Amino acid sequence: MSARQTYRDALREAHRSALGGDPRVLLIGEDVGRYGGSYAVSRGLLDEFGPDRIVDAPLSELGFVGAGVGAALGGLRPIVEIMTVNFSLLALDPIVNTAASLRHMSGGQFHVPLVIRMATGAGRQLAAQHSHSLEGWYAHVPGLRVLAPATVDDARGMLGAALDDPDPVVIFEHAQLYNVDGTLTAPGGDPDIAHARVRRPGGDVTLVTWGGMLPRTLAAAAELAEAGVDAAVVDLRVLRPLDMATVYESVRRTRRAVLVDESWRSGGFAAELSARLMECAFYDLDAPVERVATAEVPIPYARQLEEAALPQVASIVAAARRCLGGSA
Amino acid sequence: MSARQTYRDALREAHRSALGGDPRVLLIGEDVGRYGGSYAVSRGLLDEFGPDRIVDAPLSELGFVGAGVGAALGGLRPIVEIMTVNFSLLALDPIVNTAASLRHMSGGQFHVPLVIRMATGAGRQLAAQHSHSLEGWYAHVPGLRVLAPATVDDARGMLGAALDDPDPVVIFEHAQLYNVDGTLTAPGGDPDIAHARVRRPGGDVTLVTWGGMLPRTLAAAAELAEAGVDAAVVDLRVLRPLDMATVYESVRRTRRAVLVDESWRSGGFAAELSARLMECAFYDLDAPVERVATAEVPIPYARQLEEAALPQVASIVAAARRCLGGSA
Amino acid sequence: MPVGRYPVPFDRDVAVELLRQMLRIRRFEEACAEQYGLGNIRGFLHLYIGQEAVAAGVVPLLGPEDSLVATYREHGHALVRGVAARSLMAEMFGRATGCCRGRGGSMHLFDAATRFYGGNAIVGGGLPLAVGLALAAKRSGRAGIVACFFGEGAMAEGAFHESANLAALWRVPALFVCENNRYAMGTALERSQARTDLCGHAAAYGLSTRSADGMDVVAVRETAEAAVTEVRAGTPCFLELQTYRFRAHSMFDPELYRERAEVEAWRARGPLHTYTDRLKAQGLYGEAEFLALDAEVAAEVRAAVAYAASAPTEPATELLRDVTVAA
Amino acid sequence: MPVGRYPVPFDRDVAVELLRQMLRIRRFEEACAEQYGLGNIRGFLHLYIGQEAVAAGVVPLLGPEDSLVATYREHGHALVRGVAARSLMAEMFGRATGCCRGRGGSMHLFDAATRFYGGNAIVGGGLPLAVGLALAAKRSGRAGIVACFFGEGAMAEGAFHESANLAALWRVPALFVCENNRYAMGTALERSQARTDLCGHAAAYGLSTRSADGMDVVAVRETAEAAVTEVRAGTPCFLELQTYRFRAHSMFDPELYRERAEVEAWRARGPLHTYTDRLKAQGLYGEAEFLALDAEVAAEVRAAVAYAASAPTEPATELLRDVTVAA
Ligand SMILES: Cc1ncc(C[n+]2csc(CCOP(=O)(O)OP(=O)(O)O)c2C)c(N)n1
Ligand SMILES: Cc1ncc(C[n+]2csc(CCOP(=O)(O)OP(=O)(O)O)c2C)c(N)n1
Ligand SMILES: [Mg+2]
Ligand SMILES: [Mg+2]
Repeated sequence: MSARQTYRDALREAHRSALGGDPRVLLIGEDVGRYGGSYAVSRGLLDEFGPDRIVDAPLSELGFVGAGVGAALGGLRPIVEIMTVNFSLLALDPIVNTAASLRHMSGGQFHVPLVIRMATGAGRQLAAQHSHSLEGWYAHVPGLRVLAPATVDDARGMLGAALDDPDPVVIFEHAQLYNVDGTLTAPGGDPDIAHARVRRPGGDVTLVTWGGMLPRTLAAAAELAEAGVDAAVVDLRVLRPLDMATVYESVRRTRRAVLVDESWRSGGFAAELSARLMECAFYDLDAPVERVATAEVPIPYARQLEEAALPQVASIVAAARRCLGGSA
Repeated sequence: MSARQTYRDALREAHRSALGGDPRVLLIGEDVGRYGGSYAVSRGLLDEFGPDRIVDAPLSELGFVGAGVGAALGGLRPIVEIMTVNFSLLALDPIVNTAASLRHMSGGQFHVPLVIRMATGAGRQLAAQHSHSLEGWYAHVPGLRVLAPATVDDARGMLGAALDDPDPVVIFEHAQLYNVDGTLTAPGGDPDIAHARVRRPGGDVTLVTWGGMLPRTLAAAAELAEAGVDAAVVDLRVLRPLDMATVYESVRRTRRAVLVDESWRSGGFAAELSARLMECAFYDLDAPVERVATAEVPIPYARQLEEAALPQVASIVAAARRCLGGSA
Repeated sequence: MPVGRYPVPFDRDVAVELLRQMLRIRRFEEACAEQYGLGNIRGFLHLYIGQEAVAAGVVPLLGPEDSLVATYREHGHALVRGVAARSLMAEMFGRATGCCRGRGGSMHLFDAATRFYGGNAIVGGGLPLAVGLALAAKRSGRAGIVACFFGEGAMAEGAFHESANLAALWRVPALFVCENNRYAMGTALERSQARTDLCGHAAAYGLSTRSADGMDVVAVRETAEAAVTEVRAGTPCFLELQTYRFRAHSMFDPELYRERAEVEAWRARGPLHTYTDRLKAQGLYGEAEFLALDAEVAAEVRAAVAYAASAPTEPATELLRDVTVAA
Repeated sequence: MPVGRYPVPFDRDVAVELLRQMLRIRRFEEACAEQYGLGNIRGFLHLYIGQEAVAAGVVPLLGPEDSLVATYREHGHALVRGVAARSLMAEMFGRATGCCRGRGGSMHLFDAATRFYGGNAIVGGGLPLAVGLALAAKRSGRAGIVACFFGEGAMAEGAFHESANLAALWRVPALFVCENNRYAMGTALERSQARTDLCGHAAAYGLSTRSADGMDVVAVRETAEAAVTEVRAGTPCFLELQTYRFRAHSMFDPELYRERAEVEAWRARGPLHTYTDRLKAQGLYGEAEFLALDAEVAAEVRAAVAYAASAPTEPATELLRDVTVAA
């Protein structure tokens, strides 16, 4: 268990455990079966579990996500894979208007134990229609739990916990993480789906991020360390319900914070974090909270343009320095 | 022109001018023709302009919104009415992935002069699936302009200006405003689609809002005035691109701000406003910026529950008082 | 108008039960309209009056292991399914003893005990849900099937297309019941579908299809019986029932889009009085019996209204209840 | 394999032009694959190799007033439509002189001059767009029609259903060209559609339908000609062309879902060599001529690559250009 493995392999193991452990679990999605998953997460699972458990769906995002909601209501424990967040725009209605609302609308009679997974994010030169980061939209919706595993531990541990949740859970897997490897700290990974984690303690400034931005935020912290700045890194892990306690605790100590968000700046999820810090940490702050976010442009294809659009190690470091007021 | 008229009538007049003034303009939507518009905005227009200009569409939100994008590309000036924001979840793909992205993806070769109108908001006991306030989602998307007319002047003036914009514009009409009446200050209403407006000057605290929350925010300001608190009210009018200059100007003066937002608190558009104030007015603020937003619950049907969920005059007044630190 | 082409082929109990259910819906909805006028029911209210033969003819064919999915025009389906009238009325009054504790209202009625999965205010929203429920039923090995009701207007939605294909592809026990009342709000079928042959659309997916006169509860029941049998044997089916709503789309509809004469012509074919006349003509049921039945139904509805009117409201402190399990 | 069921019925110029266009696509895409391997093209790259007869057979039937909408597998359509090879290649290299100034890349090629409306990386995304373009063409009184290309996989999307219905209902001059290459990524048609008769689906909306062997450029052109004539007369049409992609779905596809033997069988029917053989057999075209043509095409592609490789990149300071008119 101390062997290194990729995020993708950890996800596949998580699926294998879930499918093996509960006959009600099934995976539904485009090309999850014969193709092996567009990001190869489910490769081999069709052979192992058969077509009743690993269900290839037609190109009908609205239909099979809605069917996933119904299947969950009917007693199954479906994992629905939407190939990428970009296509989830076609399936927002069943997610928001049914899955998230049903428990409340029905006065608590029904609940939807559905897990929806999707790849998210930019950085691979896939251009405007294939590079969205919309987890903030999902995190806006009461009734959903929203997870963003950024580590091998989380890739391994969160799926099972999500399946145990009686309510709908949306899991964002950053497409740039699938090939990243790491070491599991426990055989089943980290099954906590309620709390943020301090990935690096630090006393000078708190960097807050999640998902695909974690590696470069840690890189920025390392670079700052070389310059003598001791940056804490908080990985939110859970975007809804938000664990602000962990964030506050660090920010109260550092009195400065930088939020790193891959979505477009205006109305991105970092805005919520900033507003919360405004509300609860205003008097603890020595400087305004900084956001490092994506430029307000449909993501362009060309490499240098895409890089310029997205948060980079350099822009995180620069924001931290601004926040420290030249004191670093 | 000094006669009072309803927001609905002002909208209808705006359509009539637009249709009369430019043969490329057409209105497409569910029940905009024979039914007369689900909120009666287009009543009478079918008789006046005929079925080639007032086009009843089947229940196919994705299809007719996408067709509106194509029609705009092809040289028409379509106004597409989505009956309510709730159903716009079915049409987000053509709006985000095509309309908003096309100018950039095509390197500036194409542009989409499309206007999309929709009713938004809660407050009429329509429950979870018919009460969304999602304008913040749209305001997140580069390439779109997002308008929220709250007055008769804006209802009358914004549509024509939106049609003159070579890029896609989304107009949110709050369903609770259709019956509200007011007096036009100019025959064509207010055609400015770039700026916020101070609806009420004031020196003690700035209340910022837009759309359906404007009337109750003004009511809160009036109530505060009775208690000796001089509250300014800024009506954003335009959510993207955001005119923060007008907001800053007031907030720098009042040093305190309350943001009133009908959407769910976490990740609502008020979060963006708070984050911007954090970034640019931090040192001018005497107290943390307050948000008054909707409770994190699918909107319930029962009147007392719906009222408890939404921002009310009393909750706005209370927030202003908190912000003033008991000094009022 | 003819009162039915052939004798009612059911035994008397069934024959009377059909009448009773139609009458329950009619009287319940008349009360809803009245209570709406009084301001006790609010929001949107979509009446089913005119379409009673559909719910009365189809729903009793479902057993307790079966599930039901409907739309915002679902009072009738809920009533026939066995959700208590008082629980429905209390919900529409927004009371704590309503079936959804006042959270849902007219468009979002739910009842776990009878597997009544709503209630859905999104046109077409119930269709994929029904496919999923049917998939779960199939996988569980339970005998259950899923009946999904929707209007002809919903067939233009992509949701219909995707759901019909999935149901056929996965061969799930789903019965798609299209209540073709000719209008989607003010849009007549011929202005929303290039081809108005609805069974033709459904057949393109490989669904087994049937069509019947939705104003004739006998035809509805017989046709639905055949369809239900087929669904129980594993074939997803599509059933078109041609019907008409006598009232406006909702309480805000000025009905500019149809002629009074058209409405009158359909009213003449009203499912309730034509069926009553037929039973009487056949000697299956007398006027006195009818009056007794009507009185019984009226009493049920009156009791429901009284119950709702005196039911407690949920305190606002309970607002955040039932958002997620924890909250 | 037979090299065509009957003599090529076109005059020599047309006959050779078809070959030339297929060859241009093939060589251009081979160069794309090579450049991808070298890291000069990045992101997703979907090759059209095997399907050349479709673009070569259909696109030249469109005039300058007509419009074209395609998918992420659109290099061939763009090339045949007349977008310069060097402008396309520069785009894929992400250069400032690419047709979209490097913003679009392989999946989002656009060209205003030739009314080439993309390039769309959302499956089914082009369908409603095409309906709207066709509506605009009809309203303007211009003669133009709109051809929309998409894969058989897209037919499961609600977007297909809604667009087909709207096109038929509004009677807009749209030609829906379904390139049925049997797979959507790894999903075979019979696993995505309960009924695989695609023309049957389209006919359910009232579209006029035709099907042809998409490996035979002669059949494609003749069938498309009839369809285009009908569309020009005002009837929206659906055209199914049965074809096959010889390469993987994209550069990341391990092709676990199909047998090598299947691919080989289809390769034997490759549109380029069977058509070349047929021209030769008919004495319409000789080997020397073919070699000269191939050399000419190769030179065009080489020039395009050279152009792209030396083209300037857009400075990052231009990032925010072309988001809205003002920016
Ligand atoms: C997706 C969506 N679009 C639009 C509406 C508004 N709307 C409510 S009912 C209705 C008409 C539906 O007609 P039909 O499906 O025939 O059912 P009927 O009302 O006739 O029972 C419309 C347009 C909606 N609720 N959902
Ligand atoms: C809405 C949407 N869902 C999924 C995808 C991922 N995807 C890209 S191409 C493709 C297969 C499409 O197959 P088909 O329509 O047959 O076209 P082909 O690739 O065979 O040309 C899929 C699933 C997408 N781009 N858009
Ligand atoms: Mg109807
Ligand atoms: Mg294909």
